[in-house]
Amino acid sequence: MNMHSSVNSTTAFDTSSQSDQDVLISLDHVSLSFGGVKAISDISFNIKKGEIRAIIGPNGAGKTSMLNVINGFYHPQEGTITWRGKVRRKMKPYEAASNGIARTFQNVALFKGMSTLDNIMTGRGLKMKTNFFWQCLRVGPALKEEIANREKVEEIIEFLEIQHIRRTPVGRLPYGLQKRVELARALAMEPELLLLDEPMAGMNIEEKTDMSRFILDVNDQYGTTIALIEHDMGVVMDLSDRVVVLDYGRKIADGAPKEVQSSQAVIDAYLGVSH
Amino acid sequence: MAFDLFLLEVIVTGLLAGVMYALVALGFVLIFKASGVFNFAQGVMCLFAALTLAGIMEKTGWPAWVAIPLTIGVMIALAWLIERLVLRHLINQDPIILFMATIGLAYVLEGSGDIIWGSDVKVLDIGLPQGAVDWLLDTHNFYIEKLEIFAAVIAAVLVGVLAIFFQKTRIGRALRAVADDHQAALSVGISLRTIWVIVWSVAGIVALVAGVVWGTKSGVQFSLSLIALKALPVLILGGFTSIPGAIVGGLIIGVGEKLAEVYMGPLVGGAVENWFAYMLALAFLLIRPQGLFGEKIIERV
Amino acid sequence: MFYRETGQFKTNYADDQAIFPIAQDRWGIYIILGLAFLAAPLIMDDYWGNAILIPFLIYSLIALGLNILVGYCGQISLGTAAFMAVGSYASFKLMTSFPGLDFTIVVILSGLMTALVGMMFGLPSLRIKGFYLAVATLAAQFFLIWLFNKVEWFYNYSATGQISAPERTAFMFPVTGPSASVLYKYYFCLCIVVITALATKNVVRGRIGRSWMAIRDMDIAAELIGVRPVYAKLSAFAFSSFLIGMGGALYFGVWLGAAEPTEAFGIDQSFQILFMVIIGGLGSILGAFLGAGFLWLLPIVLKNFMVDMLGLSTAFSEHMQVIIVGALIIIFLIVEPHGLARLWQILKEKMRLWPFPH
Amino acid sequence: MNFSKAKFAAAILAVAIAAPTAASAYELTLPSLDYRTGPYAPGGIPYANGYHDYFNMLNQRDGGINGVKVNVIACETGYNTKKGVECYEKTKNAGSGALVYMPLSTGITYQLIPKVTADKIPLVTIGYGRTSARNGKVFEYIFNPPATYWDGATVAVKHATDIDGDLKGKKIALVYHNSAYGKEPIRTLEAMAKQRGFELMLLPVDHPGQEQKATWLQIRRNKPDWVFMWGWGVMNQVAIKEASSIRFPMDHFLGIWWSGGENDVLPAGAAADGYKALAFNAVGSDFAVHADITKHVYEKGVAIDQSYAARIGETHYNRGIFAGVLVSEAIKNAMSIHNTKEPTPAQVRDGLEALNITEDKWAELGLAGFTGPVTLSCADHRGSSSIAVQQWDASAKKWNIITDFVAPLDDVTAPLIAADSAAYAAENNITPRDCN
Repeated sequence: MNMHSSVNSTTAFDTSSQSDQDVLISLDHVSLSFGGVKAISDISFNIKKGEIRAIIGPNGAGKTSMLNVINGFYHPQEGTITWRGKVRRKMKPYEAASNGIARTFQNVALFKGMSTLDNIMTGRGLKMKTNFFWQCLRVGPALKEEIANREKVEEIIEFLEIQHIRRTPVGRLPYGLQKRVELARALAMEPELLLLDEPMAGMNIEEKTDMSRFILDVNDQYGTTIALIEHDMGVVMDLSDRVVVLDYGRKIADGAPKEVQSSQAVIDAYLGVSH
Repeated sequence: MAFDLFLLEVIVTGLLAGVMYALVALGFVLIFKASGVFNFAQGVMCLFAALTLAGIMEKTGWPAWVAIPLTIGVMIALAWLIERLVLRHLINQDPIILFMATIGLAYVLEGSGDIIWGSDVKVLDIGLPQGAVDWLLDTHNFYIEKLEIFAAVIAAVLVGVLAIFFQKTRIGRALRAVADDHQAALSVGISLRTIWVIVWSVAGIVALVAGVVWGTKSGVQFSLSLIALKALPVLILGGFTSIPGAIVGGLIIGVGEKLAEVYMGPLVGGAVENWFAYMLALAFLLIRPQGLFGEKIIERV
Repeated sequence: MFYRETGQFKTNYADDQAIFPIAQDRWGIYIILGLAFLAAPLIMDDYWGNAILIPFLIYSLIALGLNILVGYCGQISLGTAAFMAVGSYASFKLMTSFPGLDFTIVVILSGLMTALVGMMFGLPSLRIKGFYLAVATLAAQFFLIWLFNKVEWFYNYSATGQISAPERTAFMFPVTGPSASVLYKYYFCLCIVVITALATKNVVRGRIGRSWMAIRDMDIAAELIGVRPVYAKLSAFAFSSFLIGMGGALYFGVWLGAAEPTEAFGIDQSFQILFMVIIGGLGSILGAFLGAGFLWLLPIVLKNFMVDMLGLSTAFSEHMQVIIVGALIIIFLIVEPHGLARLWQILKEKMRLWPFPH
Repeated sequence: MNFSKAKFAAAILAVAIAAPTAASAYELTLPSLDYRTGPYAPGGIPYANGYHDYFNMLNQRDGGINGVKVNVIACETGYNTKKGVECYEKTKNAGSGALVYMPLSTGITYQLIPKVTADKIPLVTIGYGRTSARNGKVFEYIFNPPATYWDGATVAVKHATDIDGDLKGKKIALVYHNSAYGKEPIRTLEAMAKQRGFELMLLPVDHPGQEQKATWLQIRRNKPDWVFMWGWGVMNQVAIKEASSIRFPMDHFLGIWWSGGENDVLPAGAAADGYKALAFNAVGSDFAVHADITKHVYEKGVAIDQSYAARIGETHYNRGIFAGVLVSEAIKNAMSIHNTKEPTPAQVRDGLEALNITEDKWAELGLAGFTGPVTLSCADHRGSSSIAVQQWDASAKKWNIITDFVAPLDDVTAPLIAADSAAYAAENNITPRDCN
């Protein structure tokens, strides 16, 4: 635990020194609605390269919608999204994926009929190029590619300490492990930006500790930028460099964890003060 | 103006044919609504019910008003047996597995119906009106079939009764609850098993109605089980869970295919109505992927 | 004989990813292939060939094709027979238009033709999901059969719309037509089935297979990790139709020798193959073979047993056979809901642990 | 796993799957591809019973044919071509070897034509099958006495002419089962339409044909003078009802012989009164053969379908007897030509080509007035043909033959047959044999 807090404090310290050139993605005046119901209204914020950015807020605040907008699953009616300095046009989810955005899901969205290994290998799909013909034969380039990617996957398996469940169909795994496999699958894509939707929901303390460690390690070792939604304030405060707070689809605070924590608007939102 | 009258005749005939398809589709909808199972055996159940009725009347010479309650009894007993021997052992399984079970069931019913009652054509006459409506044909040269008007009346009554059953009775409300949530239904205090027996009984009785109407039209024999094929596009179009959907879907398919066969058929060599029904349903679904009566799907993750 | 992995260590990923990583499985396959290639000819006569083994192989191939679509990619199809018909008519037109063409090439070209048609009818899958998708393949079923029945060019303007296969050779051996030896026909089908089954196994173990299963298990998540639904679904439709089309060419050319569209490719044929896939086991190569065996061989065994050994009347036996097959389906489901292939897998897992189950 | 148990199971399986082994004593082995199940069972049952009962009667009454016992082997096809092929392969070496095949299905016939030709077993199709097989020079082993669908079409037109006079400017609708069977008469009718100046309207009905509203609406709109029907199964019953509902004159509604069974008209009740169908044999059980069948088969309780006793004499049943007579006479011929008691299939082929059943011969066989003479030859595998029209009397529940047995118009069909059989010969590299 000590190590974690030290990591945390150094990164938190770095936040102030980061410049605008490091912005990976920025959302400007984004609004999204479903048949008249506003899910997100006029939100602007950015995520910088290499940081851990938390999105928090009460239930129904539009957090998951926010992630869905980022990886192209929902298309906002208004506003612009700038990805790596370029304004992004309407993007399909798989395009977002090939642009280096990976994510995990609030309710585990693993491929239930497949083993852990296959689930993670699926995450390598974008890195594999051999055509149908070679795949039928599974010799030459196809086999070489399969083995090269398998090695990569084994690295991740080792990294996340899930060697023992390599061959188990994911449907049979306990919840905590499923979450970990999902993280592994996202990491297999070698993403630039990793979106984590409540990575620790429903976990016990021990599992949460493990998961926090993995998230920090990912950020640290691979330099992956991470945006995460989490309800556990302790975790958020410990992990993140900057926090954005949403409520009823609006941004009510944005800044370093400490600042946000003391913001009156945030306290009101969490205590349920009427608007 | 004779041409327009003929067009009207085609449309009316199509609507009535659609009702006939909807009668078959209703049985599918009932079971799908309550248990999420696509009951492949529904067509064979129509055959089995009609065979039983015709068989009883032929072997014993009893009148329809004795034979029909008896047949209803048989269908209820059958529902009880199906629950007892099949469904009970498959609680909490995936829909695809229950679908497979209904395939097996269809085989069993098909074989046993023929063993019990024989494979020959049976004449089914319980006194339903048949033939053209004479005065319309005489005075306006307009042709409608009495049996089909009768079928429309039956369908209306059936839908009415089912609506009352689902809205006003405790069991009916429980059934609707089951459709939404199995747990919730259990908490109302009705066991899933009872519900299954009831649903399958009702579907059996609906199968009897469809079997009687179609059997009167064509005689009762193996081919009767194939009318399920006519219900398929109706189901897909109307949605598997909606009773009004089955009716409206039936009407659309009926009119569509009759118009296609009469006006387009001669140009391309005829026999287009079967595939036209599916093309029509396909076109509808491409515009509304959730079906006619389904709610718009908002995908979430 | 013990069924164990113990002591079989893999020292590289290539071995670990081998097609049958467990030695006993490998031996089992060798034995079956040995029997199929060496022992079957010993008992081969017209009955075993034309009525039992050749149809079994062809149905296995077609079920394999459908399993890719339904079992691996999760897209329901009720139009299998129509795609078989595409393969059959393609092979008929190729055989009659290019008499010198080797039948192997005819089969492959027929498969490719079917793959194209399959992709066309797969397009709606990009918009319509779940059981509603059945409508697209049903439209194919009824429309294509109507087309083959109506357009005279497809059946070379014969008086009745029947097509019959002329004699053609594969690698110099005649495999179609009435005088082709049943042994050649058998070997021809066996080779095609073995090769395609291996290729299929390879595909489903690789990137493309995983993208199909990802779409099947959770299409949204699949798309979000970079699987393009267009490619995944259409490639599944294409490959599935390719196998079904090849199966159709064999079905018509090698097995039946003559066909008329409404009867040989009716919707009940589509259902029969779907049942084979479901009962055998969705998403399993072995399942395709088990399902084909169950629904093609078992009725014949039952029928012969009741008619020839018990001396029951043919009609009664037929009805009884239908009842028994139906009852067996239900019983298997109650014992093991996920198909025969899963039953086999569970048996193997038990054997692996035997005699210490815990 | 208990190994011996597995072995036992495997043995059972092997026995059960394998074809029956050859019997020791010679028997005249006649496989019968029946269909008593499936959608077309109501048509298949009476025919199969007739065929079985006839040989059963010969065995009981005469001890077989010329003293050699007949062994009819039933095999269930369900009108399904795949099962038909399985039945063929299963039965062709059964007993002393199959002598003749009668598939009672156009689909199965087409499957078997190449197979029986290769195996040299005669295939006899009574009033169905491939019309151009009449050309015995090309189709050595295929026979289609006493009438083909093309013959039926000519007689139907002839009947219409007999009733209405000149057909010029009239309209005839063909309502047909949308399959190879139903499409058979189209070319003949087209040729005759050109020749005689009537208009032909084609109305296909898809299997199974329970819903024909659109078809009959078109008939209502176009008001054809005649409706011909090539239907099978439930399609027949529905069509007859629809015709009567739209008040189409039933005596101008004429079905092919397969649309003329009792099962086709009974479900329609009184509506079917006056409906006509072609026939190549008489109906009813007033023949000596039927008395013999009742006495030697049903009363002894050895019939294949004992419950059928009251229904013998139905149209399709008598067709089964017709088939039985042709086969038994062919076998007798084979025995006398080749001077053997144990004819081979090829010898039976010779017997079929020598078939000459005159009216006297029919009477001698206990079927006086049953049908016209049947005479086949090497070149002509249909032979002499006689077709009548029967009409349904709904109140008496009885078919009545209302015309004489007349010959079809060969001048119409001969060129079509020549063309089609030549095409077949070319496609299959057959050199027509010399019949002199």
